[in-house]
Order: sequence, then structure tokens, then C-alpha cells
Amino acid sequence: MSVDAKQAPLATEPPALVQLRGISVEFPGVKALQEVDFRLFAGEVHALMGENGAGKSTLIKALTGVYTPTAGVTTIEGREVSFSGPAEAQDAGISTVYQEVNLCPNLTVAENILLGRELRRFGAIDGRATRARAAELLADMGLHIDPGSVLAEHPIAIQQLVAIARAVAVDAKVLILDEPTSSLDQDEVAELFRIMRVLRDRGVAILFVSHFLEQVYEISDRMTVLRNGRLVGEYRTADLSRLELVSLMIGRELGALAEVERLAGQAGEEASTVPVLQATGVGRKGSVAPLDLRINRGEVVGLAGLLGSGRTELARLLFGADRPDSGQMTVDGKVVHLRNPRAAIAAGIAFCSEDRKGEGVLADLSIRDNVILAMQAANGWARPIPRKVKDQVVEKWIKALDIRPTNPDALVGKLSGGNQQKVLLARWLVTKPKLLILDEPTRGIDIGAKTQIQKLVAELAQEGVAVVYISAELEEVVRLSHRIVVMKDRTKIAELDQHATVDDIMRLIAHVDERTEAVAA
Amino acid sequence: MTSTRPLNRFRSSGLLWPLVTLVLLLAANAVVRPSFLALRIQDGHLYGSVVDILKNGAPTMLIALGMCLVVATRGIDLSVGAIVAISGAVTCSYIAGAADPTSAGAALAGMGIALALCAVLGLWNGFLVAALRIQPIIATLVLMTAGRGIAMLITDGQIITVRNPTFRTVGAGFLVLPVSILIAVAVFVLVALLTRRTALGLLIESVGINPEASRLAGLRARTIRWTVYVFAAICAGVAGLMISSNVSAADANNAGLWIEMDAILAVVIGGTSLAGGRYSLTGTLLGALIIQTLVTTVYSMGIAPEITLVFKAVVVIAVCLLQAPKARAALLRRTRRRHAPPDLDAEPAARPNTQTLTAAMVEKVAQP
Amino acid sequence: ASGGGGAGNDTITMGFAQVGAESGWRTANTKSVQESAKEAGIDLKFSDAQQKQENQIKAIRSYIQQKVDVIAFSPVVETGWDAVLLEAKRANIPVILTDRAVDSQDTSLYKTFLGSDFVAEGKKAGEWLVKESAGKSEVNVVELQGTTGAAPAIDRKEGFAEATKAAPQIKVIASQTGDFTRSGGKQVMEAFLKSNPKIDVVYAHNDDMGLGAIEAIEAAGKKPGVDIKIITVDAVHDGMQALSDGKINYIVECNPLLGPQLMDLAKKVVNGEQVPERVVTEETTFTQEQAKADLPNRKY
Amino acid sequence: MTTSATPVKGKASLGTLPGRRSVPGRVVPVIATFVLFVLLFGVGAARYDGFLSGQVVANLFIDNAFLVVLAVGMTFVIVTGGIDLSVGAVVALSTMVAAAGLRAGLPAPLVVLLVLAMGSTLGLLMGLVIHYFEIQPFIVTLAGLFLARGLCFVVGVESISIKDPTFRTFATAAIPLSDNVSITWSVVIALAIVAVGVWVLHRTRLGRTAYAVGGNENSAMLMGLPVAKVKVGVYVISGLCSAIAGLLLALYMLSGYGLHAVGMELDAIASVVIGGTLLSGGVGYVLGSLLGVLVLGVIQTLISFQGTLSSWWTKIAIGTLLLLFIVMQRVFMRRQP
Ligand SMILES: Nc1ncnc2c1ncn2[C@@H]1O[C@H](COP(=O)(O)OP(=O)(O)OP(=O)(O)O)[C@@H](O)[C@H]1O
Ligand SMILES: Nc1ncnc2c1ncn2[C@@H]1O[C@H](COP(=O)(O)OP(=O)(O)OP(=O)(O)O)[C@@H](O)[C@H]1O
Ligand SMILES: [Mg+2]
Ligand SMILES: [Mg+2]
Repeated sequence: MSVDAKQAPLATEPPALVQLRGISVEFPGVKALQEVDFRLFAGEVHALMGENGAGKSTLIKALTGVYTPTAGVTTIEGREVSFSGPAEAQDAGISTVYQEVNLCPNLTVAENILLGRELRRFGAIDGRATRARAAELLADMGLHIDPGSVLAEHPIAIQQLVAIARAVAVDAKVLILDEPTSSLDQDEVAELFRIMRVLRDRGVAILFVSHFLEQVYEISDRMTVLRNGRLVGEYRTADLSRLELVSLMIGRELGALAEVERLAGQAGEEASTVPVLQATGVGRKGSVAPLDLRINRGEVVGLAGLLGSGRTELARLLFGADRPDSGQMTVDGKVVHLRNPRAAIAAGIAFCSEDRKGEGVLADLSIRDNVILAMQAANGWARPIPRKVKDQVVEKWIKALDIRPTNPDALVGKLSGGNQQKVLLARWLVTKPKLLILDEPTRGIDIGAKTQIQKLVAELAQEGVAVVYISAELEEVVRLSHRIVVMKDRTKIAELDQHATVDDIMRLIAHVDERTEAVAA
Repeated sequence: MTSTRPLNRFRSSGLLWPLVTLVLLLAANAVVRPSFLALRIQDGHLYGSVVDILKNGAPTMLIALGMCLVVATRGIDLSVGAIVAISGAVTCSYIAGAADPTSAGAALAGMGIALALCAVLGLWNGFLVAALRIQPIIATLVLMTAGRGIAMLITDGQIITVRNPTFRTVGAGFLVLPVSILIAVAVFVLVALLTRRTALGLLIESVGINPEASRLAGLRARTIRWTVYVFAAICAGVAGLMISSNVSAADANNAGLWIEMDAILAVVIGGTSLAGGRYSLTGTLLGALIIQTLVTTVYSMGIAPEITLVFKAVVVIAVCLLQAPKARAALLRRTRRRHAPPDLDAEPAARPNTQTLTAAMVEKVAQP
Repeated sequence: ASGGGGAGNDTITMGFAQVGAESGWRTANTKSVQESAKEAGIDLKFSDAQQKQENQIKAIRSYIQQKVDVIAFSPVVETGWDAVLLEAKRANIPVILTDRAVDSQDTSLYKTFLGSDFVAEGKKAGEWLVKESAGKSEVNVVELQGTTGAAPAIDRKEGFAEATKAAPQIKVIASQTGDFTRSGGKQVMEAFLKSNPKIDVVYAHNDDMGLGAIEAIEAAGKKPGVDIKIITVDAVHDGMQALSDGKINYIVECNPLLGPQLMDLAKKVVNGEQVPERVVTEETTFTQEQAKADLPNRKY
Repeated sequence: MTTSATPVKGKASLGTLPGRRSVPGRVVPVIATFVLFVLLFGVGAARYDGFLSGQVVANLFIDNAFLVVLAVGMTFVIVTGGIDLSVGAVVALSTMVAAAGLRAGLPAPLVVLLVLAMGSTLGLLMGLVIHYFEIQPFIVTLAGLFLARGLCFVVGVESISIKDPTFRTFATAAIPLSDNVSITWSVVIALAIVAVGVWVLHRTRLGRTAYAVGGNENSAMLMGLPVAKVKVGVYVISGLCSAIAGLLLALYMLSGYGLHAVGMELDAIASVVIGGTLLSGGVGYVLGSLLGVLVLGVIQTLISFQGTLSSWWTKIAIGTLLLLFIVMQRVFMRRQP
């Protein structure tokens, strides 16, 4: 393979803090990593780049001893190591946030942050001191939640922040962050980057994975690109343009991608005015204040707001996942009572949850079963979808969404994060919904796939599907939506039209006083 | 990657090791007593130790089938033993009290009433678990305790003996093969068809893997859970008929005592995890057969009652070790290391056991 | 609400801690106690220990707490009663043992023991077989034991072995536990029939296992009672029926109807009268002819 | 309204007091169970003379001391998402080994040590198999049950009396609490073990890790917690508790017997679950388990005070009372957020 001329020169630099040489990792039938080299220096932020399934998470897990590589050596500060598990890696000064939030939902926030290093008095855990310490750590990150609350009560974004707080709480030499920002909004990301910079300046080596190019360029000093489990090269961030980076990642010329992007960009200009779903005064105590909402045929309605502004909760109400306790909803002009998801599905509504691990995919089932599940459930148990139809449908969507591996019998739990998300999306697309509610559908999805999904949304809208689109990435929302509903404190504060900009939204969210004007506008 | 070759498919299905165990057990018996495998026709039906295993194992098999589905939904049913007792008690009391205790009508009516009652008991369990969301083990413990009491209440604590040829057929009759095994196999086929040919199996598995995700995908999670308890209870009811019919008597105290444990053991030996999700009906069947063969082995090899349990423990542990990929891998690695050339990397990648990658870690990480 | 102790008034209150209801025999025993208590005008507090000794001890404790006049119980096992009996003694509540003894050295812990002798039952069975097989060169016996570890199983085995020790032609070729149940007896017998070509006699520790064995023998195409002789213990109704039908050859009785005797003893004990330390219940044995005669008036 | 479930609205609301409200939230189930227990006891007191006495309460503890200890060990196991079916059999084996050892003339302290070592070793073996071979706890401990019960009969089929004077004095000694209420040493030991259990499970890292493993084993592993140590450890704890319970039972019965404690594992599991521990792991309280045992105990006491129930009505009544209790508990808990 011809190595790009911009590969970083190695000679002049100090010895690497962490060095992997010729690392290979294999799973039954999958070569996840093949002879990959990787270096991480003290005092740098190093981005690990690659498409979904390129092997980023696997590399991280091979480094921290979760997987034992089949070949290769790992050295830390020049000494060869071979960790038998994350505990040993941690002892060696490597602190890690793995991709999916890996915390214990049954424990409190404070316990999660300090598990294994709780403050003790007379040999017993000092709960009060532990909570106080956790509160401090959270406050450092600008997060003010009750450290004594149970983790499961918090949305996935907060859980992500807690995981980060846990990782930065120790004095580590190496900090590894595998897609820490996928569920965070801009403020949180900024906060995280501030912390990362402080740590970097202190000499900590930081490994960072993200599919947001902006973020990567903002924070990283150097990057390593992987493709299909192989090393493409190591580069200085400053030397590599975005376009070059993307083409290194996807291994194709960029033309195709640009085309896709263009298509996605021109989100169907003309949305109809025929309402698919109309909600009046729909709300639920303690969750979402009663609000009105109309979604037309072929229209993409974006939901914008900060963390905890109630977007997810609103989506759940529209899908019957939670029961609204006020208001009325009509679908196609007929009054519906969405008592449970079944009813919503029967009415032609689909909902792709943001919590793909907890509420989305079924890890122990194959891609095929996951994809057809919702369709099958709607069909009823007695009318199984014929094998042939299944295969056709599944094959089609595997191709359309570029799900890897392409083997429909692969267990979804073993897929890379991004691919799991695609499977989930496919599940709902096969039901041919009238209204598709997407909660963070591009979370953890690589840039190529993200544009693909955006394009798909635009196409669906053009075909007449109504879409509710929730994303922490305001650009995305703005680009795709015909209309944007802005949420704050679980209340709808404004509805903006197609020409709204990210700044408009930010202003609305930031200033309470503007609320009335905005609604009027 | 799943291979299309049937042998490999079979291997990856996890049925290989239970089957190996069963064959080993039978072989051990045949070695100790060559006549063990002998079959002859006696009064128009097959006669032999293997036939006994099938006949006596049928109730456990049936109950294990029901239990398997319950376990697949992440539940457990401790009340099946009590339901066995109730089913036998109701039938025998009805027959004994009928105008003509030997008539086919009495037997059929009695069995019908018993099974209907069992279905109601299943509904009850399902109500506690699915509707009230009480933890299955404690919810079914209620009926486990009270149910046997109810059975004894029905029989007044006595063993009720009946002489009814029709009723006798269920547990002791033969159509060349024992009728009970035919019933068990029929139910197995029925369930297999019902769950594998329809979408039921998929729905059951997904409820067991992640109830909330299933609900959001539009499954009737509650109805499914409820249904499997009813099914398990009916299976237990039929098993109860077999057990009492086999000795022509209802013994409310002892019928089905601890059979729930055997059934759960069969399910687990068959490769179904108690954490719910993917299940194997064939494995369950094999598991039940292993357990019954074990019992028969004890009797026919003349193992002293004092050490029967130790023997059972050893076999169960051996089965589990054989079945656990981790343990097999460890064993294999040891023998390989001794015999094979040290160059493991040269082996083709498709053989997980030879990889230094810890399979367990992979599994663990893959699970949510 | 039922009133608590009977300490204050004339009627005697008896606390009876039953083992459980694990067999028809036991249920008959319970019934007999309950019925005779009613007849004798004794206020009976009954509790069922579900076959667990600790539950029996709990029940006895609670009787002491309730200040009953006399406590009676059938020990699950011989051992382990000293502590609670001492408590009863301290509380001045007399204790009567039924059905089997306890192994306390301190005999002052209980007033009297009313019940059968399981070893003797085994002996009776053995003696009959010795008589029957006189002159034969070889008698192969298979034994269907009760629940492993249960006292009747141990004692009946021991008694039988003792009685047949002197007859070298009698050989126990297989011995397995059938858990005192019919299905157990049937399953074990099925296996025996296949692994032992020549079985002459079945000795079952209770009728139920014997009845199970009969079914197995019939299924094997042999005639129970003729091709294979059967000896059992208990003499419950179904067993007696089989005996008179010729399918069982000999039954040693173990009488569960202790109620009337127990109530007599209780009254005496409460009134401070002297009672014998050991009262053996009247138990007999049945041959097929005796069974035919006795069957119509069997109570259980 | 208790608890932390009330959401903190948005990021604007700064300065939440750390953890102040979390404590009651966690013990609500235990409190609920306690209230219901008192209710049940109240029913007994209202219905039966002599029920409302100190000694009846004391007897609840005396008669269930061994079950309390078992439940403590079982709580540890269940909190990690496991289960231990072997406890009843290990109890029996412990009584048997103790009795046989004493009969053979071994000194009492040695016998005690022997039994404790045996129980922990059995637990250790099962834990190792469960963790390293990844075999389901249910099946491993079921095999453990067979093995331990089987070993009982290998030691001896008949029950063995304990005649050792140390054991006897220990067993019969009463500790007066007031004029007419006294307890035994077993109660003291059991309560001490409850205290240690509370401390270890709720106040040490071992305990926290047990909860973490029960909540999500994979996450716990990724968080770098000593999963193996804890997963094996809880079975050792359970084995040790079974051995202690066995010794207490040996004191209670003054005998060793292979058929002691048949089915006691179910009683232990039931107590733990009644006490608010989730069988799926991650949530549970030692004190809850103690209450669970007392609930089962009071049900039994109620029935023996009733004194007119036949064998089958006894079973039905136990089932019904159990049902009543768990349904009430369910209703009670549902009202909580
Ligand atoms: N436990 C496993 N068993 C089998 N295959 C696995 C397992 N874990 C990962 N893989 C496979 O290894 C490959 C690399 O996955 P990995 O999770 O490292 O990707 P990634 O680069 O992190 O992707 P993403 O951006 O989507 O997170 C994928 O093809 C995946 O399916
Ligand atoms: N910064 C925060 N501080 C405290 N609580 C928060 C914060 N962010 C979110 N929450 C919690 O979030 C919950 C509402 O989340 P919801 O999922 O409805 O919001 P969302 O707008 O969809 O956010 P997300 O971006 O996570 O999807 C509330 O329970 C609230 O307590
Ligand atoms: Mg990844
Ligand atoms: Mg959200």
C-alpha cells in the first residue's frame, strides 16, 4: 500500500509512551485487526480514525487487555506488557472510557464514579465523603446532578458524562476516550475539551475516538487512520485536510461522498401541508409540559434543545412508549389512543430509540432477526414472514445501509457500535412507517454512513414519510428539517421554519426572555 | 461464520456435547451389562432398559419443554411439581368417584377437568409474573407450596388407587412404544413447529433477551410471558397424568416431588441459559434423557444408595464441563500443548479453540 | 379465635407435633390422633412439620410457649431432641413419644414411648422368608429400601438382614431406594428385572413400593406372588387388597392407629398416674388367607 | 415523597446537595417489608393469646438463627446475579461432619474449624468452576447440592447424636434478656453475622463490587474491578455461611443427619427475595433478608398457634400468607416512584 507522503516523521520525536507493534486480533470468522502499529505520546491528543467497524474499539480493547491479541507486542514506556484485563491496564496508569457506556445502572452516580477507589474511613466506605468527592468531580465537568441518584434514572448523555468523570478522576498517564462525545451536545463537548486540554498540558497521553471531524480537528494533535482492520497511516492533524482524511478512511475517492452530501443537503424543498400526526395539548406530568405539534406528510420536523430538554420524552409520548396523561392525538385525521408502542406501530409510527443498547437492538439475536422484528411483531406471531422475503428484505437493507459484516446470521451484539445503529434503523425502515421518529440516529455513525442516513431521511421525506428528527448536532437538524421545534425545560418554546440557523436556535435556548417573542414569530 | 455443512451446523448448535454425554452414559451401561441395550417384543410392545428410560423420562421431558419456554423469557416455574400432583389427584379422584370407575368416559372427563384446572393454575402464575410483575421464582413458589396442599386436600392425604384401562394408557400403555413417550414427542414436535415455523420462537427469545427493547419493537411482551406459564402448567398437567397413570394411583405427597429441579437441570444441560433468550428444545429433550438415563444407570448398575448422589454430582459436573466451551478449550489447550507442535498460529483461523484470544472475554464483551 | 393454653380449665390441651403427611400411613396416623382426641374430649393442637425436624422442634417450642398440658410427637429421627425436651421438662410439661423413640440418655425427659419397633418388623419379614425358603438351595432377594437415611428404612433393612443371616441360601442380590413411593418402587423394580435374570423374592420396606413392584413384574410378563414372591411392611388397604388377591405373599403390619392409646396415656400422664416407660402397639402379620379374612374391616 | 427520582431540571439548577436524599430511597423496600412484617405480627397478636410476648419474638430468632445466617450468605450471591442451591446440603454436611468428628473424639474447637474450612472450600470450588469455566451457577451449585448430600451419606446414613459437653452447654445455655425472655448463643452469633454481612456488603469495596457485578458484569470488568475475586468470593462467603449455619443447626438439633435441612435452600432464597433482593442481581439488602426470614418465621408461628390446620391446610396457608405478603409488598412498592 502506498503510504501517503504526509505521514508523520518518526525520527525526531521522543520515545512513545504507548507503542503497539504488529497487533492482530481475530474473532471467529473476523480479522478485526491485522498487524496494526500504533504510537501514543505523552502530552498529545491522538485521534483514532476509521469507519464503523474499522477496528478502533478493538484496538483500544486490545491495548487495555480486554482482548488478547493473537500477534504483536505492546510496550508502555519501553517495557513490554501484556495485560490480562482492564484492571491491570488501570493499574498501569491507563484510564479508559469504552464506547458503549459501561457503568452499572443499578448503582448511584457517585458509586459509579468512584467504584474501586471509594473514600474510606476505618476501613469502611465513607458514603458521605464519596458522594461529596463525586459531586466535586462532576462539578469540575459542569455537571450538577445528585451524586446519590441512581445512574439508570439518567439519560444516556448524562451517563456518558459520568463515565468520563470516572475516567478523568484518576491520575492516569494515558486516557482513552472511545466516542465520548457521540451523545453530548456542544456545551458538554466544550467542557470535555477544556478538561482534555488541561490533562494534555499536564503530560497525559490522550487517545480520542470520534466521528465528528470538527471535534477531531479541534482537539487532536495527531491521528492514526484504520481501514478494515489495517493501518492506513499516522498523520499530524495539521498536515491533513478533512477531505484527505475522509478519503483515507473510506479508501475511495471523495467524489462519491460529495455527491451524497449534496443530495442530503437539499432536503426536499417542498413539504406538503397534509398532517400525518397532530397532537394537541399532549403532555405528561413530570416529563413534558402539554404542547401542540403537527407533522405533515413528507416533512422533517427537527427537535432541538439541550440535554434533558425533554426531546426524548416527547418522542416517547408520540410513540406510546410512555402514556401521555393529557391531550389528544390524531393520525391521518383519526383520533388515536397510543396506549403502547403496538398501537403506535399499528398507526404507522416508528421510533428509533437513542439508547440502542438498552432499548434498541437485541444483542443475542442475528442481524436478520433484529431487522425483521418490528415487522414480524406487527404481522402477529402466527404469520411468520417467509424466509425468502426475510432474506430479500434483510439483504436489501444490509446493502442500502452498508451494514458490516454483511452476513445476516451475525449476532448483533458482536457488531461495532455504528453498525448496530444501522441495524436498528433498518428494523424501522422495513415497517414502512408513515411517521418515523429518529432519536439520535447518527450517534456513533461514521461520516460516510452519516451522510448516507441523512440522505435516506431526505429521500424518505420526498417519498411522503413524515420524520421527527432528534439530534444533538444542531447543524444536522438545521440542514435536514423543514421545521424545527425548540425544547427547553421540557416545554416547547418555539417553532422555527426552514430558514432558521443554528445561531437562531442557540439564542432561543440561551435566553429565556426571548421565549414569548419566538413563539409569536 | 456459520457453515452450511450440516455437521458444522450441528456442532455450533450446541447439541453435540449433550448428545455425546448421553451416548457415553448408554455406552457405559452397555459395557457393564451388555443386555442393557437389548430390546425384545413382549406382549406386542418393545421391552428393554432403553424403553424404560424413554417411558420414565417422558414426564420430565414434557415438563422440561414447558420450563424451557419459561426460562427463555427469563422466568422460572417452581410450581410444576405441585401441578403434577394436582393433575393426578384431580383425575384419580374424579375417576374413583365416577359412576363407572373403569369407563373411558370417566377417564377422559377426569383428565379434561384436570388439564383445564392446570391451565387455570398457569394463568395464575402468569398473572403474578406478567401482570403484577412479581419475581418469577417467588411468584411460583406460592403455588409450589400451596399447590401440593391443594392436591392433598383433594385426595384427603390418601393415595387414591384407580383401575381404569383408558387412564392407564397414558402412562403405562404401549403402541409398540410407550404411549407416554409418544405423547412427549408429539408435544415436542408441536412446540417445535409452533415456535420455529411461526414467529413465536423469535418473539419469545427477544422478550427474554431484552423485555423493554421488545416492547418498543411492538411485541406483546406481557401476553407472551403469560402464555408460556400457561403452557408450562399444561405440560406439567399432562406429565402429572402420566406419572399417576403409570402406577394407577395419585400420590399427592410424592408425585412430582423435586421434578422442577430436574426439569430446570434438563433445560440448562440442554444449553439454554437461565438468563433468558436463546433456547433449544432439542437440547432440553436431550437433557431430560440424560437425567433419566442417570437414574436408570444408578438402579441397573447397582450403585449403592449411599453414594448415588455423589455419583450424580460427578456426572452432572462432567456434563457441564464437557458442555462449557471454556472448559473444553482449557482441556484441549492442555492436551494440545503436550502433543501438538507449538506453532499454533499456523492453524487456520477458523478454529476458535486454538486461538489465544480468550473466547470468554469476547462473549462477555458482546453481552450487554 | 381459638383460645390459647388450657392451663386454666379442666379440659386437657395436647400439643401434637406430627412429622408431616408424607404417606398414606402417616395420614391415617394423623386422623386417628385427631379423631380420638375429639372422642376423648382432649383439646388438640396439631402441627405439621413438613418432614423437617427443625419444624417439629419449633412446634414443640411453641407448645411450651402456649402452655399446653401435654406434648406428644413422632420424632422424625432419634437424635437431637435433648435441648427442646429439657425445655419442656423445665416448663413442667410431660412429653409422650409416639411411633419411635429418641436416643436421649436422660429418660426423665419424656414420660413414655408408644409405638412400633421397626427393627422387629424387618425381623418378622425375614423370619417368614427363612421359613418359606427352608430346603431351597438358592433364594435371590431384591430389596426396595425406603428413603435413604430414613429411620424405618435403616431399621427394616437391619432387622431383615439379622433374621436372614442364618440362612445362607437367602441372598440379597440388589438393594436400592424406592423412596417409599409407588413410582419409585416400580422404576427400581423395572431396572432390577432387566439386570437380574433370576429374582425369587422382593422385600419392600413398605406396601407402596411393593405395589409399584407388582406393576413392574406384571409388565415383564411374570406373575407377582407366584413367579416372584413379595414381602412388604405396613398393611395399608391397597396392600391388603393385593395380598388377598395373591399378588403379595406376606405383610408385616405397622399400625398407624395409635390415637386411642395415646389419649389414654395422655390422660394418665396429666393426672400424674404412673405409666409404663414403653408401650408397644399391637401389631401382627398377615398371610394371604388372613388378609382375605381381615380385609373387610380394614380402616385405612 | 422520598427519593432522588425527582429530576433535576436542566443544567441551570446548580448546587444540588450531594446525596442528601439518596439514603431513604435505598431502604424504602426494607422499610416496606418491615412494616408489613409488623402488620403480620399484629394479626397474630390480635388473634391468639400469648402471641404478643417477648419470648415469641425471641423464638423467631432462636428457631431461625441458622436460616438467618444462610440468608446473609445467599444475599451476597444473589446480589452478584448468581444463586447457590447447595446451601441446604452443605448445612446437612456440616452437621454430619461436626457430629461425626465429635463422636470420633476430636476437640470441639478443631471440629468447628474443620467444618468452617470444609464449607468455604466447597464454596471456593463452586465459585472457581462458575467463574473460570463459565458454567451457570444454578447447575454448578445443584451439582454441589448432590455432592454435599451424597457426602453426608458417605459419612453415615443414620443420624448421629452430639454428646460433646462443650456443644451441649453451648446449645442449652440461655441468655436471659428480661424476666421471661431469653435467647440462645445461636441468636447472638446469627445477629453478629448479620452485622458483619451488613458491614461487608454495604460498607466495603468487596460489597460495592458485588453490586457492580450484579448490575452489569461486563461493565464491572471494563471498569477494572476485581470481578473474578468477587464472583468467587461470594460463593466462598456463602459456603462459609452455610457451614456456620450448619454448626448452628447442629447446636439446635444436637445431632448430625444427612436429611437435615432438606429444601432449606429454597427457604433461604425465598427469604432473600422477600427481603427485596432482585434475583437478577444488583439490588439487595442484608437487613431485608433478615426480615425475609422473620416473615417466613412468623408465618410458621401463626400456623402453629392456630393449631387446628391439617397437613394440607398448613401448606395452603403458608402459600396464601406468602402470597398475601408479596402482593402487599408489590402494591406498597408500586406507590413509590
Ligand atoms: N466480540 C466480537 N466478536 C466478533 N466480532 C467482533 C467482536 N467485536 C468486534 N467485532 C468485529 O470487529 C470489527 C471491528 O469492530 P470495532 O468495534 O473495533 O469497530 P469500530 O472501529 O470501533 O467501529 P465503530 O465506529 O462503529 O465503533 C467489526 O467488524 C466487528 O463486527
Ligand atoms: N445537565 C443536566 N443536569 C441535570 N439533569 C439532566 C441534565 N441533562 C439531562 N438531565 C436529565 O435528563 C432527563 C430528560 O432527558 P431527555 O432524554 O428527555 O432529554 P433529551 O432532550 O432527549 O436529552 P438527550 O440529549 O439526552 O436525548 C431528565 O431526567 C433530567 O434529569
Ligand atoms: Mg467502536
Ligand atoms: Mg434524548
